[in-house]
Amino acid sequence: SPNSGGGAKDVTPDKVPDNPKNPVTLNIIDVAGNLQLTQGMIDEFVKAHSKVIKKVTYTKATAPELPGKIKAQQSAGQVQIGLVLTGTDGLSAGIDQNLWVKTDDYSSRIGNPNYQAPAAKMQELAQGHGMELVYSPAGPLIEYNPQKVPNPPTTTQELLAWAKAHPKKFQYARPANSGPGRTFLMGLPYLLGDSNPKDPKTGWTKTWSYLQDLGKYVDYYPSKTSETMTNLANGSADMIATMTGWDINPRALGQVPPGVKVTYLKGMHWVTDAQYAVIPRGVSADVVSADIQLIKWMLTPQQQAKAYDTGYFYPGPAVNGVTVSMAPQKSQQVIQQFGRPEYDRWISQFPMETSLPAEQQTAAFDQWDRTVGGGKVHK
Amino acid sequence: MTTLTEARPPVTEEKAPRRVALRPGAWVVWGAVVFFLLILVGIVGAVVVNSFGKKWFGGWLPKGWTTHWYGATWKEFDLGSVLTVTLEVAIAVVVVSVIVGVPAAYALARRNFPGKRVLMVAFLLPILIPPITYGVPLATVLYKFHLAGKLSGVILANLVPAVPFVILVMTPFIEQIDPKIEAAARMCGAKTWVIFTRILGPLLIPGMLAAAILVLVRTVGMFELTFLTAGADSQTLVVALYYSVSAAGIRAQQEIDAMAVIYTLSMLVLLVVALRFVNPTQLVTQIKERD
Amino acid sequence: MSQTKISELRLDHVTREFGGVRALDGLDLTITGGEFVALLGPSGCGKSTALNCLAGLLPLTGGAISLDDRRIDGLPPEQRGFGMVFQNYALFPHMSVRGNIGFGLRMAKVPKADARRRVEDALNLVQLTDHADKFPGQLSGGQQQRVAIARAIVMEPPLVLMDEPLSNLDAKLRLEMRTEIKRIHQTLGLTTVYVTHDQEEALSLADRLVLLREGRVQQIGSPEHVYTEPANRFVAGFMGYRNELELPVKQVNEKTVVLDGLGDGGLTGVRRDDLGGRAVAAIRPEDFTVGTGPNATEVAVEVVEYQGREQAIQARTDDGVELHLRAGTRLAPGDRVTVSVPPERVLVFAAESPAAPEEVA
Amino acid sequence: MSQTKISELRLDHVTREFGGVRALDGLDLTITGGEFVALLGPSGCGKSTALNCLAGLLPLTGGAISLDDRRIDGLPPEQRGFGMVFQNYALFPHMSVRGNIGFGLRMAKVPKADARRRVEDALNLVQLTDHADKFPGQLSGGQQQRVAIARAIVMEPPLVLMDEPLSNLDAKLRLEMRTEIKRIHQTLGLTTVYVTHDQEEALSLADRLVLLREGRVQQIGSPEHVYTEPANRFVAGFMGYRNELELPVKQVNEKTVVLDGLGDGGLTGVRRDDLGGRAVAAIRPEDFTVGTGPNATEVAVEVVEYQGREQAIQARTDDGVELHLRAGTRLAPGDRVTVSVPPERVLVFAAESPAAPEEVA
Amino acid sequence: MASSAVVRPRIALRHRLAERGVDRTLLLLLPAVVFVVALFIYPFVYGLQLSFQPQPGSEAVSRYGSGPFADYRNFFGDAYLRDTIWTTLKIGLPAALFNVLASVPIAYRMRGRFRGKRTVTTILVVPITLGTVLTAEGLLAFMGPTGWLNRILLDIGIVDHPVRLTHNYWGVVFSLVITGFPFAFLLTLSYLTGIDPTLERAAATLGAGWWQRFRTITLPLLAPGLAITFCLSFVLAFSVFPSAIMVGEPARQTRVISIAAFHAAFEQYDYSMASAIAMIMGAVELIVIGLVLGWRARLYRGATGGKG
Ligand SMILES: Nc1ncnc2c1ncn2[C@@H]1O[C@H](COP(=O)(O)OP(=O)(O)OP(=O)(O)O)[C@@H](O)[C@H]1O
Ligand SMILES: Nc1ncnc2c1ncn2[C@@H]1O[C@H](COP(=O)(O)OP(=O)(O)OP(=O)(O)O)[C@@H](O)[C@H]1O
Ligand SMILES: [Mg+2]
Ligand SMILES: [Mg+2]
Repeated sequence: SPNSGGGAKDVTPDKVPDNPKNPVTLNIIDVAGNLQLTQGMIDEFVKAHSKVIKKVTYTKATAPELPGKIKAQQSAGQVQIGLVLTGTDGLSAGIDQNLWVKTDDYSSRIGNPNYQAPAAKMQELAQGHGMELVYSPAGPLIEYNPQKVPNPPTTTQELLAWAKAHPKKFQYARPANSGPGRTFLMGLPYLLGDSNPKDPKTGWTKTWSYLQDLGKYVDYYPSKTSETMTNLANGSADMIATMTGWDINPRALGQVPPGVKVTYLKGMHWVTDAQYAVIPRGVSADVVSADIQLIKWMLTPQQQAKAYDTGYFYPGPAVNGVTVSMAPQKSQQVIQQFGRPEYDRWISQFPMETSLPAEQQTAAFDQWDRTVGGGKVHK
Repeated sequence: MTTLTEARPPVTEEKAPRRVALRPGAWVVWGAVVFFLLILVGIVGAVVVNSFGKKWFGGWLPKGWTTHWYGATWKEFDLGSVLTVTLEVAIAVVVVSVIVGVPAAYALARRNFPGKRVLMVAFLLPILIPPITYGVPLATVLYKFHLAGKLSGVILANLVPAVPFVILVMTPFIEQIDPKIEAAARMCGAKTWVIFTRILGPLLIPGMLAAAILVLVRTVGMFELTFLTAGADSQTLVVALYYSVSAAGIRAQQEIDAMAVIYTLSMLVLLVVALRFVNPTQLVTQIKERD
Repeated sequence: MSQTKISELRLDHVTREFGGVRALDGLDLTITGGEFVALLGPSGCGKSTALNCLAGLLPLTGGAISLDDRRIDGLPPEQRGFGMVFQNYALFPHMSVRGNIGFGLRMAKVPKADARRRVEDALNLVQLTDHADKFPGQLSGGQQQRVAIARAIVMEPPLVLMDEPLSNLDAKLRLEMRTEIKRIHQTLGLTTVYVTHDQEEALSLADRLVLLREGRVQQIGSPEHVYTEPANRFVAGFMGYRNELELPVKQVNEKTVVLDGLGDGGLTGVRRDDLGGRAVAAIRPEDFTVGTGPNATEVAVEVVEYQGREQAIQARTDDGVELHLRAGTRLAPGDRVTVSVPPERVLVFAAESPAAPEEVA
Repeated sequence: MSQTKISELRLDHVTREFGGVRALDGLDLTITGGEFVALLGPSGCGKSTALNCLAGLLPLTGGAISLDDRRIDGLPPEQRGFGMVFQNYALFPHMSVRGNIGFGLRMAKVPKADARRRVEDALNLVQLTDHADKFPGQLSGGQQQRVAIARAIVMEPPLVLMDEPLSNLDAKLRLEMRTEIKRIHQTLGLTTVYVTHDQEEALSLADRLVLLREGRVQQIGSPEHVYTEPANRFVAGFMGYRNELELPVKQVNEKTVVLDGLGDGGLTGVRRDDLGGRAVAAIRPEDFTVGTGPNATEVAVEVVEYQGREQAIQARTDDGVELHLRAGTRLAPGDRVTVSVPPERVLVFAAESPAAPEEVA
Repeated sequence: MASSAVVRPRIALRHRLAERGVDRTLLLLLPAVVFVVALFIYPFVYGLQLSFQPQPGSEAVSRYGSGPFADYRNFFGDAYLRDTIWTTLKIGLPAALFNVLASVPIAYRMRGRFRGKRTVTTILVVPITLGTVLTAEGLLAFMGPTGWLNRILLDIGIVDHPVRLTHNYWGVVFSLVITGFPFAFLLTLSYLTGIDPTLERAAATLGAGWWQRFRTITLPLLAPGLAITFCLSFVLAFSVFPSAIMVGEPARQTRVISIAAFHAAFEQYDYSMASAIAMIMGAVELIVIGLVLGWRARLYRGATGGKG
């Protein structure tokens, strides 16, 4: 059946040695773009612990196809992927299908990471089957071109009014394919005061009708966030949905003019995001052992500081006590130049909400596709 | 010898009026071709320009030029080895699928036998059914026999749609060839294998070339099956490309474009090499057209 | 592939149907090694079909073919090792003339140098040395046909099947090629089955003629036998007895018969069948002589065709019987002449005897 | 398409090259309406090329073709409205026999009923009514060829080009088809250009013969003219003067010449060229008679070929000269006989006169 | 004679089989059949039976119970899903038809010999190498609201607002044409050159103009190849996925059936529903292709050149 780990045989924790008998070759697969933040940590670990890991290979892939691949390997009793770096989507798909090793069994060896409070909440999503590596409060934020929008909206109603006054100039990408898109979607119930922001099917009446109203003035929904950025840059859109990382990093990359501004809407709740390390079931005891050591290493503050990166997943570190000043020189410089001081204020100021569990997210995307993105057909 | 020539006025040196002026139909066709090519240049040009651009916030051209993006993707995905793998996979799939597919197409083209329809459907299905359905169980089978996770798995998996594809493309080609020519070869003592290599082979070259190019394109572009069966060192370009396009996270548009250009260039090299070796117009007709 | 000589090739009731229609209907024929057999018959009578069956290119619908008492009808063509000249040439369009001719030798893994020599010899034989590097598409019809001949002959196969191999050649070349084919046949001791529509060719080349009609054998015999003693009216008609005069029988003797209606004394001829009330007299145009003699009759010349030293004449008796004859002297339409024909040159068949069909189904 | 009759078709120095080689080299020919012109020549001499140029299927490399003083060499084939029987038939493989024959009528938008009738007539003519629904791939060689003939003829085009249209038919059928072609030519008043390698066909059908060699015209004239007075040694050889005896000149008179080396008194013949030291005597095999007479010489019979009423004999004089002759009486190899030939049947050409080439480039 | 009489029945059977097309030639099918059976049939059957085992807790089960057809009933019961068939056909059929039909006249022109033919052929085939990603990116950049095309149109004054050519139906069709046309063209050209030009010449002497020659000779002989070309083009277009998302409007105008399958498989992780959708997809394609191949079976298929 598709929902079992197939022929995967778990190694029991007592079989897992503290150190691998032989140094392992670790195949790491990244389905979240996480390596951008963590590859430095891993490489450093390998350099420092060649007895544990003699070589890492990196594979990059998209999240949706990952479970299929792991399942194929597990059913065949031939698991070759040693560690998976994933976002919440891949994480929960794997939990649903029982693909991941229960990391809780190894909590004594990993120790208790000193997660920041909102990050600790995100760790709960892993249900003991993975370790959170990086964390970001994400969004929803509104990014705009100050030359075209001198007075940015401050509330959802103002946003709607602005969009009406400037048709086709507000954009957000299709939530299923876009971080800012989905953050905007998941943040709206809080902004609008919907009955149950955790239940898109029944609790989001205001959100859905708001999005439908807004949709009247939206030209189209790009299928990639970067396209909204391009449009903002070339002037075919003046205001778009964004989140912290998508604000800082593209400007650092030169995708978006440095002068664009970011604002929030009144009643803002952060919808937090995180990325995890998970171990596929069926790997050998040696690999589990190496994984555990690696994860532990990555959760130390010194390593976590690398997660500031170039603002890609701003701020990035999931544990307490990591400051920008601990980050590599380049990170510090980028954050200095493109970061926004107000973020720290906003992060401490607004409440944090975990993003929806995968199942609800899917339901929300489906609903959005049907009623907002595809709604025009049925009207 | 009086009969040899008859009295006649001297031959006029004026050239006969030749059919040089194109008919309206031709103008329309060539016009459409040119239009298509212009659009094409625009599309490819936009991507290429962007991939070399520093920043492009609207306007005709980017502000500043750089090759940084190529270096970045190359490093990030270790494209050197990815390209090698891609090439190996593509060539292996093309060669095997042609070797397996052409004889089968031959049998289908030349014989009418009971059960042919069923067989045709069986050959059609791998092309019709999306890999979503059979990809995972296929990968399971391949992992079970320790074929997946390396080059062989990627090749085998990609052969599943490739072989039927070759069969389908080649059948009409083989039907076009006069069986008498084969009969003549047999009378010269040629066995089936020789008939394939010496007689049908050369005559089918345009067809095989077309099939090979199309299989190549499909293989290089086949994401699902490759991904499901690839190991860390058997990734192909398309996996990297899809990652950069649709994986979560932020990456520079120019980097995606750079990767797309690399993808296209590598395919283009294969295509041009292929077209150098054989012309997609049949040898036979070519000779006939010489008169 | 056996390059050894054949001692006997036997066709037992070989039958081939196309969608229910029998193109070849129970052909029984035994060919001994070194024989030159010609298949003759009207267009569509099954000659090519017979060759194809022999070659193994068409599966039989019935019957058996054995070579030296070994059944071979199950063998694929390439294992029979016969050579064949196809009626439509079937040259390999992608190979040069040289390549076409050398193909079989390459298949037989004949050493390079040897093969080259044999190809050059064959090219020479068919007078195509100058065209050796052309492709079939660049050759004239006759040149293509010669390539087809060379391709089959260069292999020196124990049995050669030739399907109208000279049909597209001019008279002079045909004569030369005919001589060559005969010479090769004899020097190499090949066995040859040869389809032709040219009687002269058949008569001069073959040891034995096989006459087919609608897939069925009509007569098998030596050229002379078939020529002078056609088995039936059809064979007679086909072998050049162009005048087939259906006349009432006047008097039947043991060997001869007298028919009514041509000349005053009737037409005396050789009896070939049991006769009913009406009979058919078959006479070759060239057996008539202008002038009195046996079976003399007066005719009016209607059509004169120039044919060099001779003329082909179409004439009519006063009774309205049309005659074809040949005359060395100049005649013109309208002339009245007396013609005669020796009785032994007049073959008389029963009117019901199978006729050379107007239409061959 | 002009269905009107042609009054004059003129070929001015028509030339066609294939990669530098002239397949047709300055053909000058004027064909008047209703004429039946036969192109003759050895294989590869450019006959098909000439027809293709006329039909507009091959662009000319040089020269001009005019129809009734209108240049037509720029016109595409479909606008010339000529009919053509292709040497390789070129039947449409996807159409039935009926479909093939009716194709041109459909193109010309002939009313359905009329077209059907004409197709049936044509089918009848070529004796294929029973095969009308078969596809070309299901026909025998001769049947295909007849479809090709019917397809061209059914259109009744003002000019028909036929490229060896009867080459794959048996003698009897060929004779019938020949008669039909002639009849159609006459009743419809068509103009016909006909390629054949069958001399008899050419002689009996054509009003005028054109002899080609390596793309160049050798002689144009009436059948009788070409037959009896070949313009040069090549034409003679091609027209059946199979004996070409190169002998020293003994004595040259105004009209005749005496050559040394055959018989005691030498060989007397008709002088056709200015002569040097050696000359070539061209003699037809059938012009020899067995027995004494003029130019008598004694020969030893070497090869005897059965050819029905006659035999083809290869014999040798005591001087070693090889002779081809025909004999009505039975001879056997080794026999010694005296043969003779009338001087007016011996044509003497200069030895340098163009010979019938062993090899046609 | 005695010995041959014994073996006669066996051989006769062989002949009878040969007459029905069963002979050793069929062995050539073996590798391909083994291949398909070994690597495809099992996975396919697995997927097929999966589609009859609706996933517990899925939407299909909640609506239609856990019967074997729940997923299918769910698909056809939900207009949003059901309509994807129509949407896909609306994109796939015209695109495939256009590609095939457009490639015919161009290939027809390319048959003759002219200078630069090889170059033109190559250039026309090149877009095949672009891949969906470059095509999509290029379309977005070139035909987007601020792309070169719209700039040119605006500068010339043909339009006064940028025309929307991407993120809608047309965007996907363009991308299918750009990648699909060379594909169809390459095949058509190759099939076309297999036809003996003599046949057209023969038709010309019978008074057929170029159009008639094309219609009555070339086209019928090309048709079997065109049928295959169309089938393959159609399959490609019907399974359009990345470009439907990247340059289309994936929630609406270009919500093609593979998006629905993808959604089921990779977002809802409901593999049985995904299998069901994929099977439906295959069935729809099979119907279209079945029609085309059925028509093809009635055409003349055979040698298209040579004597006779
Ligand atoms: N594939 C086929 N399907 C149906 N009928 C066929 C097929 N092939 C041949 N025939 C028929 O079988 C008969 C014999 O054909 P075959 O080719 O043997 O004749 P042939 O004696 O060689 O005649 P020709 O002298 O004209 O070449 C013909 O009437 C022909 O129409
Ligand atoms: N496409 C071509 N390329 C090169 N040479 C050619 C081509 N077509 C014909 N030729 C040559 O031109 C010469 C004349 O050919 P053509 O077909 O006119 O001969 P033909 O007189 O019809 O001979 P046949 O009686 O054998 O049919 C031949 O030597 C032939 O090899
Ligand atoms: Mg035949
Ligand atoms: Mg010719």
